[in-house]
Amino acid sequence: MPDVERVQPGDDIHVERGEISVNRYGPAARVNHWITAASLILLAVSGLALFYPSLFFLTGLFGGGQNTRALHPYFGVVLFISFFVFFLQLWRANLPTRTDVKWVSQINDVVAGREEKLPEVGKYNAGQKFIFWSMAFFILVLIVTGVMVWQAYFAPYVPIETQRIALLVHAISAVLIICVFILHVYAAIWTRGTLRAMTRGTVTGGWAFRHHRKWFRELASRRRVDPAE
Amino acid sequence: MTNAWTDIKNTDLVIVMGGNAAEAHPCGFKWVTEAKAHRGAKLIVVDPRYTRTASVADYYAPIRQGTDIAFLNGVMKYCIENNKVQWEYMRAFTNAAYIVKDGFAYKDGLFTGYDPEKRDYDRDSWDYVIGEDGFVTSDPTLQHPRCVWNLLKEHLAPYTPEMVERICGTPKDKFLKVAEMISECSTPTKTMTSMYALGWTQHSHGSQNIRAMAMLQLILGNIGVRGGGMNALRGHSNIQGLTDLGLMSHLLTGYLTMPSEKDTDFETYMSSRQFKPLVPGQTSYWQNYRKFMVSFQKAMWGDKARADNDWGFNYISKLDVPAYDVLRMFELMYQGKVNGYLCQGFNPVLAFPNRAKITEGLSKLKFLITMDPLETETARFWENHGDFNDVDTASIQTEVFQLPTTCFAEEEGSLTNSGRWLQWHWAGGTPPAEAKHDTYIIAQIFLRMRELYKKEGGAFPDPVLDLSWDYADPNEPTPEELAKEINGRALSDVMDPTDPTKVQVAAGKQVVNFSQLRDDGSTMCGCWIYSGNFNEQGNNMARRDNHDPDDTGAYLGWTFAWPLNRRTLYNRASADLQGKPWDPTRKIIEWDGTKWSGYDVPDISPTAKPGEVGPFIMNQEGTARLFTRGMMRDGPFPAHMEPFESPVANVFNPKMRGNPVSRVFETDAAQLGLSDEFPYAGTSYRLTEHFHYWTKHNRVNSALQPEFFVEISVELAEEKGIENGSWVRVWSKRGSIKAKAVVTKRIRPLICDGKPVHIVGVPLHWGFTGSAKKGFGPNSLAAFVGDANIDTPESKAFLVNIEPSTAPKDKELVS
Amino acid sequence: MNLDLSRRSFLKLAGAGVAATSVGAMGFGEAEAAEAAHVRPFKLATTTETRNTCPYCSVACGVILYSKGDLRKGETADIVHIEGDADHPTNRGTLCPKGAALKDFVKSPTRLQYPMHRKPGSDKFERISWDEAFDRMARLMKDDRDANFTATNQNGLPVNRWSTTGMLAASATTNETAWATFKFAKGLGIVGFDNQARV
Amino acid sequence: MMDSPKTAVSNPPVQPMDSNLGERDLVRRSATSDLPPPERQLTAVAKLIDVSKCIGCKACQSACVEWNDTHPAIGENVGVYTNPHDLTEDMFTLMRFSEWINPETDNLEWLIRKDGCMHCADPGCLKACPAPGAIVQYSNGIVDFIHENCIGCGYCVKGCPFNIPRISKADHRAYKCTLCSDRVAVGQGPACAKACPTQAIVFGTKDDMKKHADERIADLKSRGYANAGLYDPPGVGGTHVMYVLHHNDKPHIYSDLPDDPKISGVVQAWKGATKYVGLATMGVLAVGAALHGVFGKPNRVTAEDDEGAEKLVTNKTGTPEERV
Repeated sequence: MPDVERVQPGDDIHVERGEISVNRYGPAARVNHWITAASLILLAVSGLALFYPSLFFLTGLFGGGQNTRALHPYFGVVLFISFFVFFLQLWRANLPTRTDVKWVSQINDVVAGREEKLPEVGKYNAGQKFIFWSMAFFILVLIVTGVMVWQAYFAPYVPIETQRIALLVHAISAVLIICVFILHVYAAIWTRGTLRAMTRGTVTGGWAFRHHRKWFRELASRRRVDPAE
Repeated sequence: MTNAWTDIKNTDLVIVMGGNAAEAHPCGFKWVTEAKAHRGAKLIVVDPRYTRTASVADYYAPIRQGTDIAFLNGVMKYCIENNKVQWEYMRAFTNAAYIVKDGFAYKDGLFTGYDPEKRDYDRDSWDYVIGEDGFVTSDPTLQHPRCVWNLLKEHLAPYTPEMVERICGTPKDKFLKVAEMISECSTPTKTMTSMYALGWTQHSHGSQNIRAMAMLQLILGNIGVRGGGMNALRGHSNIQGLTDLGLMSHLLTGYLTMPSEKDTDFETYMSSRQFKPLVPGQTSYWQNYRKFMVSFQKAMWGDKARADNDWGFNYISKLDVPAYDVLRMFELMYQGKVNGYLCQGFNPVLAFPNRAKITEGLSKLKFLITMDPLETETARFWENHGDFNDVDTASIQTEVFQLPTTCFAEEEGSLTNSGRWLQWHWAGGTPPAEAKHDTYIIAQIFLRMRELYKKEGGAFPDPVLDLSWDYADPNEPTPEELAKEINGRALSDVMDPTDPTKVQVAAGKQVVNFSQLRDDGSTMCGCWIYSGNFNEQGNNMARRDNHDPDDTGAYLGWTFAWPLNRRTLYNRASADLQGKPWDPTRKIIEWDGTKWSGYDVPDISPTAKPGEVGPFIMNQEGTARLFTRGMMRDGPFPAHMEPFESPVANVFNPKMRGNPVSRVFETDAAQLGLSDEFPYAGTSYRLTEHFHYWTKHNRVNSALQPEFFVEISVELAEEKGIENGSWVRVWSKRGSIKAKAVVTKRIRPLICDGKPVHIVGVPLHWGFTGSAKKGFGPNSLAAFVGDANIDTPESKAFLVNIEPSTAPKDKELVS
Repeated sequence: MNLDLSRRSFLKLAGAGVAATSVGAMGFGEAEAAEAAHVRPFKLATTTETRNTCPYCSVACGVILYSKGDLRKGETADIVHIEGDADHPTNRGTLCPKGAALKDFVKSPTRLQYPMHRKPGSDKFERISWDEAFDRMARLMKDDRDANFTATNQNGLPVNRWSTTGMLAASATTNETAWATFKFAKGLGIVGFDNQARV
Repeated sequence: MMDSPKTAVSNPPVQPMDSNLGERDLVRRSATSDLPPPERQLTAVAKLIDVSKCIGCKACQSACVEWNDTHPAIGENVGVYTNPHDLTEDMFTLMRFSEWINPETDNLEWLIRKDGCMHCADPGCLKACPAPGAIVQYSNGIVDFIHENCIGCGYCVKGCPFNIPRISKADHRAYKCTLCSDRVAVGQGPACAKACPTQAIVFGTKDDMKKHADERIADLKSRGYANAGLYDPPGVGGTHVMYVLHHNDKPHIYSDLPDDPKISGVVQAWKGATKYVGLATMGVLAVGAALHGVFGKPNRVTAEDDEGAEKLVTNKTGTPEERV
């Protein structure tokens, strides 16, 4: 098993007029993230519209039921590809570490925001890693089951009983991925100063020091190295 | 049909043999379903294939094609030996008691008088002993060794269940089960109906197949009764009508016959047709032949048919051969002796056997005229379609006219169904583009030819110039005009025979029916048996009263049935010698002491006393014939004959091939295959999804049965390594076709004379025009030989070989 | 299915919630307006009925032609549907797979439209006018009859046979057409004259 | 107002007539929770298919195509009589042929079954359908597709226990037998029942059809079919298309007619539990997060954190100025 990637290319510390800012995500990563996010939201909305009759009116967003039915699977393909690219950039940084276990064991301190009590974490804490891996897992399940019931192209070649199971799994996975999504979004909002990581791409030194001190130290220590080298 | 479709509901047992009613006549078959559901009737199917009729049968027995006579003779033997005979009926209503001349005999599969050179019998000995009084001698006790009954028993002796199994391949137990079920119908209160079609006619011994069943029905007392009869399920909507109207080379209208060269003058012609009774007091209705004939001649040539010219007798062709049937015509064509041909709604390229010969014949014509609502392979016989019609177009010098006609929906008139109902229909649609009615086309060709004869003269123009064509618009006679002409009218006042001072029919009035026809030229009638169809009461064919008192199925108020609106032929036979119905619950007519009356028009003079006049009034005997005298060329009794192409030899005479008196042309004799080279028994048939070669032009039916195929047993498929749904090649001595293979459990090999016989089924609905996939027909394989009496081609039995193959190539794909 | 009901009310709440927050206010209401339940308009309304007989087999089932336009009123009539005649004693409204598809025979793409003529050796049909066709056919037939007619046999007996031109009559034509055809063929002395009954 | 027709043996009207099937006759409507009860109860109708009378002539297919103006493709022969080879959006009914050797008699029986929509009392297609009003059930028992509302998702195909609906590649809508709702609506029976030559297909009120079936079954038993019976599967609440089978003890021999059809448990779970458990889960989580957001204080970066960061960056290195 490869080592966890503690620092990723592009991570760096800048100090301007005493203000410390830390590069967390490059432009490519951010675009990638938002495409993924957008398609996930579109999928959630169109999916819910086709799953809950009381939400069927949401198909209006896509120009009616026929369009929603037609678009949903394409959104899925976009999500899958976009996330796949994202995945390749981040997966090594999201490999589990020993500290993750301790971190999880103190989950109530996490929820309470008593971060000083927690072990120092690297670029990603266990919670973020959980989001990352569950997203990866559900997106995979959803794309596979989704293709099986994609009426226009594939469904006619899949046994009906298989399709029935696929639909059930697809529905359950969809519900769960939406839960993960809610967690992700809420965590990002609750942990102030996080959003700018995906907007500007940088975080404050304080934020890095508070939430990802191990990662921050790593970057700081790198600054000792002579640039000539 | 002796009975009507709607009468079948009155039966107790339906035997479908030599036909496939459920597939070929589904809506008529409804009445079988009715009989089953409401009378508890049973259905027996005897067929080489387990057909869709068999799928709803109570009992199915397989049989090798072409061996029906052996089977039926076996059943007759079984009935006689087990005393399952309607004795009273058989004694009184058949010629069983008549004494037959000495000298008549049957030996080695042949009757006395056979001449192998002429391929014909000297039939002199095939007759009754006639007394000095001119009447037949008989022995009502049936003791006389030479009486028909005893000769029949003798003739049937060899047809044991074992012999039937040996010839037909029908397992003994299955045969006995069928025989037993049939024999139950010998009681006066149980009847069987026979439903047959081309499975019996398309054999070199087709007429005898049908005779055999007719005889069985007579022995069981099932002719003339409700739910009984001999029911020929005619193929086309008006094939009955065209036969009744004599559109055949040996016929005139109403079964009057064409003169032969022996009929040197009118009186000679009459003498051989105006039959005198052979039994005292008998009717012998043909005594009226002259009235019908003269009235017919008046219809043809009007004033030009006069007493002094024998009513234009010499205008009628005199035949030098029994008939210029289609096989003879195409043989002549093939020999280059025919120059012109008209095909009106007919597709010989797919309908006649030995397609290669048919195409070659057509290629030798100067001109071909086709009239049809649809494309036909015949109109395009010169067009190359790769394997589907591999002809050298450029070398074919035939000039072709393809004339578009209207179809049923765009024209008015009557069609005669199998039950002899003449039903009028009305036009509901506008014809496409330049399509014209056949009557218009015929009139135009005729009028223009007549003009040319007026102008130029020519070969014997008289019958052409004198032909009566006095229609309001000669360019297009209307259906009413023609129908009235068929019915007939008085040309001058017709006097009442009982009171010569009274006018029975005033000049110009329609006759009420053929009973008013005269032989003095005072009446005209196109077709005597149809007379009554359109009289002064109006168009009786257009009547639509569908009431049916006591649910007999007669429907006397519905349209018009010939003769005289009679629904069940020979219905006099439904009552016993006292005139009481054999089965009171199934009364048709009854003698009330002074006259006959009941649910149907009596098939006898209404005042003819029961004991005195026999029910079969068209016969000189007044009885039905178990022994036909010399009237059938191939024997007075039905005897087993193999098809010309058979996988096994005739057990009665291994040297005998096919029907010994069938006509075989030299070139065709050379094209008959043997079982060593062609081991499998091929047969042809229709599928319920299609009608002949029409419905392949129709996308719906083409979707229901899209592509040509042949059916073989699982056993044969394994033997030949043929996959279900794969391509096979089937070939006979005359042609080769390619088809998809349908491997089925519905066809099983039969054990005949100790060896297995494999059957190859070839349906007949595909060609190279239309919406369905291009394909072939069984006529590419069938032999150019016909029935001994009527020359119907033997399309139901021929020899083939089969092998796995590849898809046929169409023209586009060729080269 | 109480479960269903409770679930439904639950969903309504949730639905309403989401609607309020997301697009409910954005005027997507019409997305909900579904087509009311209805059946296909009855297609035989205002058609013309004509009683006819199925031209296929000899059961001769009664059929009713339904057309737009009425021939009896001198209009052009376009057949839109054909169905069994329930008043008919034999078929009682039923039809077989052929009869039930009669409309597609009437409307077949391979229905013939115009007289066509194929010259000797040619590989195609060409349009020809009726008039031209009739004159040409009459000429060909008369010439053949005059050239090959057998007026008498060797004994001088008038036999009146024209055997070098034959005719097949259609056993799907009416009796009336058949009678006209009979007069035509037998009048000309055509002996090679048969119909489907022969085969 | 006209009630349901009692027979298919009648000639259609040509004068304009009001349809008696509409919104107010609905008892079920797909993806609709608040369907008002029907204004009136039409007599339940049914089509009875007597397999023992059926001659497999396909008149029903022909009549169906002609009445519904569909255009089934002209295929090819693959060694069977069943044509087209399966139901399609253009072929709502299909004769399925199976050659079965009866083990008791060793006789061949050619079992021919007219396949098509069974018009279940508890329709799986309707249950699965996510589009409001795309599938409806009228009070006479007819289950009909309202194509304008169909979104082409194909859920009805998964919901159907008989594998009947087909989705058109052309317009992405679901098609199946309508029981000729347009004919029934003006007092006519279905085209197939009218055409059926042997009247193996009959149509009328469901009660009459059951009575008729009893007669047929008695006749079949008298002919030795001890297990003859009526196929009106309770698993789907009964159907408005029923069969008389000579071997009702083993429906599967008739080209895989389900022995005991019911809406698949998987579909039930998908359309049942999953829906509300799923909504609950998402709801709880969302609410939980909201509450946490409201009552728990947000996780803010403190001054200490900034200093800590400062130290880390400066102490170990020279002054920021030098760096730049």
